[in-house]
Amino acid sequence: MNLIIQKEKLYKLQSLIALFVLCIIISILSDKFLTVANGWNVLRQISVNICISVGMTLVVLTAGIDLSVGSVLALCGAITAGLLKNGIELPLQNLFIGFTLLGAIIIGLVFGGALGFFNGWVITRFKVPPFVATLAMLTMARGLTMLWTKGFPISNLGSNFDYIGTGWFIGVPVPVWISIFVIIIAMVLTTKTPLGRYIYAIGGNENAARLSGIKIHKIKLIVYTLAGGLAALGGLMVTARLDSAQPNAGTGYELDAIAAVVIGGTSLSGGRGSILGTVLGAIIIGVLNNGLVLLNVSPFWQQVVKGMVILLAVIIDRANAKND
Amino acid sequence: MNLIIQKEKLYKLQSLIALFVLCIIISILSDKFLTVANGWNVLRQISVNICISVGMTLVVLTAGIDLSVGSVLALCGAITAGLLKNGIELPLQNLFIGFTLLGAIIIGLVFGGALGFFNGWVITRFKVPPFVATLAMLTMARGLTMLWTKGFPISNLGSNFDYIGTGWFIGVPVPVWISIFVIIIAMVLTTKTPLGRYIYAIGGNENAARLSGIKIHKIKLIVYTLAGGLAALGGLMVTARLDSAQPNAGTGYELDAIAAVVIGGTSLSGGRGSILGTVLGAIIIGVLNNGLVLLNVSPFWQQVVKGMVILLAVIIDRANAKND
Amino acid sequence: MMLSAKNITKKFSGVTALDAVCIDLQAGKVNAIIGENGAGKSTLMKILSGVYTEYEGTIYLQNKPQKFASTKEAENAGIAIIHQELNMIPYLSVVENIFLGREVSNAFGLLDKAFMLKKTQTLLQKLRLNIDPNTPVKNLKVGQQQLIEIAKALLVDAKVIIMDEPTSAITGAEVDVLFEIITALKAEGKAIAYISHKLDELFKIADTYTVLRDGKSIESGEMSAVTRDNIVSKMVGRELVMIPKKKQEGSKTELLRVSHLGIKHETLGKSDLLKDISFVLNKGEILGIFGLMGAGRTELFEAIFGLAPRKVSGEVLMEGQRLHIHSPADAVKAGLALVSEDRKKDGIVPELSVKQNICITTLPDLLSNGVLDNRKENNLADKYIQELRIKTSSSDQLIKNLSGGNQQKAILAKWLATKPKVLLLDEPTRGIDVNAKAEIYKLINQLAESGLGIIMISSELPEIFAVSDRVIVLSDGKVTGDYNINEASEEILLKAAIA
Amino acid sequence: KTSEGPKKMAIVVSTLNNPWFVFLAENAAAKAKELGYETKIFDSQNNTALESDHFENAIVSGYQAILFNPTDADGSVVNVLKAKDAGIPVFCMDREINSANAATSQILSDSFSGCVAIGKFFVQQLNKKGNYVELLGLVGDNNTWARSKGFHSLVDNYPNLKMVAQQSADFDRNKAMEVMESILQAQPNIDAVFCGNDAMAMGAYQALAGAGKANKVKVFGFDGADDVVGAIKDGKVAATGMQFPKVMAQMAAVYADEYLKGKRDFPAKIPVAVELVTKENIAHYTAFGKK
Ligand SMILES: Nc1ncnc2c1ncn2[C@@H]1O[C@H](COP(=O)(O)OP(=O)(O)OP(=O)(O)O)[C@@H](O)[C@H]1O
Ligand SMILES: Nc1ncnc2c1ncn2[C@@H]1O[C@H](COP(=O)(O)OP(=O)(O)OP(=O)(O)O)[C@@H](O)[C@H]1O
Ligand SMILES: O[C@@H]1[C@H](O)[C@H](O)CO[C@H]1O
Ligand SMILES: [Mg+2]
Ligand SMILES: [Mg+2]
Repeated sequence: MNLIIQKEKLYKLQSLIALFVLCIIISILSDKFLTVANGWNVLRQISVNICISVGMTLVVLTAGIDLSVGSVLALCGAITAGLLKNGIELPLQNLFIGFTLLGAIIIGLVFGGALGFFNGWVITRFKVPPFVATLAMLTMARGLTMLWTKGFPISNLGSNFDYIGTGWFIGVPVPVWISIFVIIIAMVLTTKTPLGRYIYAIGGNENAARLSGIKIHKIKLIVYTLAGGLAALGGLMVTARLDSAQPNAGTGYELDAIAAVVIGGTSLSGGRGSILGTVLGAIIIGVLNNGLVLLNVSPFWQQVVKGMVILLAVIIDRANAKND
Repeated sequence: MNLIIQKEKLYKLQSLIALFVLCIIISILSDKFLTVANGWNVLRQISVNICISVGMTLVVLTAGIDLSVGSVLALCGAITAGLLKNGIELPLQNLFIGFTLLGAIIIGLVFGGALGFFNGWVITRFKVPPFVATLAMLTMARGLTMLWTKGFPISNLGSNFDYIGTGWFIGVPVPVWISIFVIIIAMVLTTKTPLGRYIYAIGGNENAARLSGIKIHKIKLIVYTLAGGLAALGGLMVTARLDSAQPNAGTGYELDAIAAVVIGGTSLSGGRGSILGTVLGAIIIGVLNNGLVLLNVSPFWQQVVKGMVILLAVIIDRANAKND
Repeated sequence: MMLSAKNITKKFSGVTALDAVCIDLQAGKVNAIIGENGAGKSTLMKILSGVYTEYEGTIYLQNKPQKFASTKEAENAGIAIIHQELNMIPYLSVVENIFLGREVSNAFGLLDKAFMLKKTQTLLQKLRLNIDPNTPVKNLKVGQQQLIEIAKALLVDAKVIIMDEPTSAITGAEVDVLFEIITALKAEGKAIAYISHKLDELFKIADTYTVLRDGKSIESGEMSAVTRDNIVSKMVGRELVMIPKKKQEGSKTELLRVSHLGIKHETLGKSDLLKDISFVLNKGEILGIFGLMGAGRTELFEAIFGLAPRKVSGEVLMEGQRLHIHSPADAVKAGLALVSEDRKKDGIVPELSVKQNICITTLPDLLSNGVLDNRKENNLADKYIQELRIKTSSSDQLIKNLSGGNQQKAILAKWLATKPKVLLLDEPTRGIDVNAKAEIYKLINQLAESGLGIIMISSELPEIFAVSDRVIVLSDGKVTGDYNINEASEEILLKAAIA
Repeated sequence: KTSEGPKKMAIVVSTLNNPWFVFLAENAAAKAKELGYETKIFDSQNNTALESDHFENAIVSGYQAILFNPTDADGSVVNVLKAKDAGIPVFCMDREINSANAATSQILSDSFSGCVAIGKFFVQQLNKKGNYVELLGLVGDNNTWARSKGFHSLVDNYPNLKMVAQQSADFDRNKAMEVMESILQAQPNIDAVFCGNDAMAMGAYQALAGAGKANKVKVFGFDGADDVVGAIKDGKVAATGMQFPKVMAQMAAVYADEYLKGKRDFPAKIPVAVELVTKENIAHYTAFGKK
């Protein structure tokens, strides 16, 4: 663990300063900020963004981008919710298939992976730029969500499912456990495995990576599949939290995720960055959202302040980064 | 003119094929498609996207991106509308300043340019990645729009203003004139002026451009300023067309603009592409939106079909592109 | 015979890069592949190493026909290659780059970093490269990166090792180390394919040769049976006349004066990159700058050209006037021009045409009625394409499709168009074949005769002697020698360079 | 001209990204179909410019009437006038446009008055004193403000009712939950939450439940959505303003049909009252309507 963190030192430091300054300012302005309850609050709230952003980090490290995460989240959440609640009826065969909790969850996750795989396939097989391929998926997955839900939320999913979103385990909220788990896996993957090395290599110099015998297409397929699967995981968490799959869930989440990735110091041109940086980026955004509400900043001003803080955070970041 | 078009030949061809195929399919399925009235419809509908996408093309050619265009559009439209309708009251001095139509329009455009300049300044001065700088501006400008409008539309702007959005001039809708004008200027700029050449050079190899004595910062400032100004122009057109400035106008327009740019064959990594390509990209999107409606595709399926068609268009495009 | 390739033909969208080429690589020998820029050497090597999988003809490895579907397959069959271009992942460390694609993992599938680190340290020692294996390679000099490429190839237990211009960015001591290693590899019975434009090296290290010209194999034989002139005429297809430099009395009119120039290191406490550099360049003079890798020569140009403005002290005067240069734009305005050492990174704009690259520095002069005048652009480009004999199908050809030497000439053209007073050349012939080299030397001399002042950095002593009127030597950021070319000898310069 | 081709009605709604409007649109379409029309639903995605495109496209494609849920009271006027000029009648549903004679008839849900009614009940439930939170919808949406103003027009008359936080949650359930969680940190002692729609009411309720405050804090919504009707039954939500999208949609379709058959005298405005739904009268209601 210690070793992993050391490796990432390079990238994380500056965002840490930005986060620190932010926390100090908010805690001076509000005495409610630095409480345990609020801490869990913030962590629980960012857990969905963390899942998505971790997947996004992998994609961005290969110099790609995934705009479809928000819609994939909605679709997979809705699929799991729909299976759980209504099962599948095959009217012709007069057949009804019911799903166990685990079954519905696995299908949701696998479906997310499959959508991600489709992204990767389009990108590698047809050389469609990731921006376009995933933009098309953004649109398609949202349409499919509407078709699947017919535009209505799927609610009351049973008491076991909501544990994923609202439960506690050894004093820590379950979504936080999930995100910790995702973070650790992703950190091991990026820093300790050949796959992780290849992800950095592809983003750093795709040509050189190819010449080194790395199977670019395979790695990219894996990465987009993971991003899709993580978006689906986020979808399960959102759905479980609300005990309801909302057809318009996740709208705009791609921008939040990319913001977390970039604030965390990962370069959009690939090859440079870290999971830990992204996690810090997500925390910065989460603390900011929380702080603005704690301080009861008027909704009109909120967006202005949020934009300015993000800008400042990144400027602090760049100013402290010695070499570009 | 002929010469300009020739210069752009390289890039435009493939998208043209995609557009052609699309038009043929739609006109087989609907006899309303190939009518004069519908033609003007499509052109008028895409004119705002064309203005924005042209600005976006310039930015993308320098290897940048501008996510703020939608919010800048809303803010500048609202500013012009507000000045036109209410003027400015300075309660302390007990002063009221009224604005002529031209005055209000110019201020709106200049404000758009200024917001764009701010983007460029943050990007060049603090080395903030364009994605983040303009993402922050997206948020801030939307917040400012809310503050300026207090969340309410500003309507009934007087009969002269709406001419920009709904008038006809020599048998052609005014917005179409405006977009033709923008396209021609931008084509001359990109293919016939030093500035245009520098834009390509910066996107193609920023280092080499700097070493050749090109003032990178200056060019980028100009480009982002133009993108902001063109977004403001789009804002005027939207506002005039509805005779009303909507606080949430332009939401998501950045993605439409980027889609037009990329479908038109401009590379997101800069240095390659053309205005004409972008125009074709915008037409493809416009025809698609129009066609889906004419064919009575249900709104939920529309999104699915739209995503698929965009994907196909780009795949056709890439398949025909010989190199890269 | 370790490896032989029979009748290899390779076409790139119309261009025939290789036309029924045959080549043999013998075990325990260094086989030189010789040819002009664009002759097809690298293309052939890429076929042998599995980079290009579509071609005609057959490759026999130890007499068995082979068809590699990927670089990995070639590597597994025992073929390692050091590519001509550096293939580094800039943000990954030295270890990570060396083991890229052949990582060692433990039983849990996790990277065995300790093992890889140790192995890397041994390799670096072998190459006498004194760097931290954990530094990102982007922080290394080009020459050091080239050594890392060599290390990568040594890691594989190969039967055939292909070296495509391994010495284009290294000199002196590093080349000696490489040759030691090559000698050891020979003794182990490996077949080595060796490509270089430095003919002297070939005579030193190669046993056999094959000449390629315009994609065809012209001749093969024993290196000991040919002379330098033989080889050159086979490469070029005709005799090459080297015009010796006219020893002229350079004028004594001062053009550029650099006085007490210094650059602080970015990191506090580290010693300065340049220390108190002073020299004078006269009109019509060619000043050579010699030094070993990392001596600070490139930094000197960067300081003069406004690329490191904040850390620079001292002053630069042009014709007696103090210059205030804070950016390359200022430098260009002051009449300076810089041909930088990394063509790909700092020279060409690959997606623009030859014409557009040539015109990029003087666009404001090419306007009519406020817009760019196509005719003026064509005239300017055509003028230089003729004058410098740039080989290109048309001025509208994308510059990235030109051979290295011709790209270099186009870059020179873009600077000549600005009518500079002083031309700064940083390793102007790196990776360029003898013929093109001779042309570039001729050009440099002509330019000087027309009154330009030229400063040329070179790591190749023959080049220094071929063109310079005067030479200064840098070592560790200081001037350690300043000689008239007549008083200098290889020995003197080398001694100053290691001072 | 009506004799040629199929009879077609266009249904243009402000957004389908919200089940309430999906319900409205589908009921309008169903009724029109029942009356023998082909129908198509257009989604304006809360964007008046896109709505404008839809009108233009609907006009050239030969729709004979438009059942319309406007995106904006002012911004949509031009669009309606365009249809009027083309001789196509427009019937507004749920939301108003600010023009007396552009639309043939407007069948409207009265958000302002509905929220006055909710406000009255709110005051009564809180006994005229206490701290409360308001969750606004999208700040750029006019329904947001119609509801907020209706509510405050009444509640602000009671000085002991203090609004301790006012935040936007964009009509979104998840956002409402998160915003409420944060508000609860800053304002642990509140007595009520007033939400601009039912999705936010459900989100707010879940945040309260998560914080163990569901019994102490009363939640008020607006819409009459499925989840909230259930929640009122269970005593989780105190009240909502029931709108009648089905009634409005069907009425619009019937009017359009009558228009095309020759009738011309339609009332310019038909207000459809928003009814206060509480545990008392919940038995009479179902999602988006009366039983
Ligand atoms: N990917 C490519 N597409 C098109 N043409 C190519 C490509 N690669 C090489 N060529 C052409 O093939 C020919 C041979 O190129 P190659 O790189 O093998 O030359 P070389 O002998 O290695 O030259 P140098 O000494 O400059 O390295 C040249 O004319 C070159 O322009
Ligand atoms: N990016 C960098 N990071 C760290 N040190 C650097 C960097 N660039 C240059 N240096 C150091 O600056 C000194 C001078 O480098 P410079 O490039 O001027 O050398 P040079 O004489 O031109 O060598 P070369 O022949 O390799 O170009 C060297 O000690 C080098 O290690
Ligand atoms: O009545 C609808 C719904 O309440 C929706 O939640 C917001 O917009 C209103 O018009
Ligand atoms: Mg080569
Ligand atoms: Mg150098």
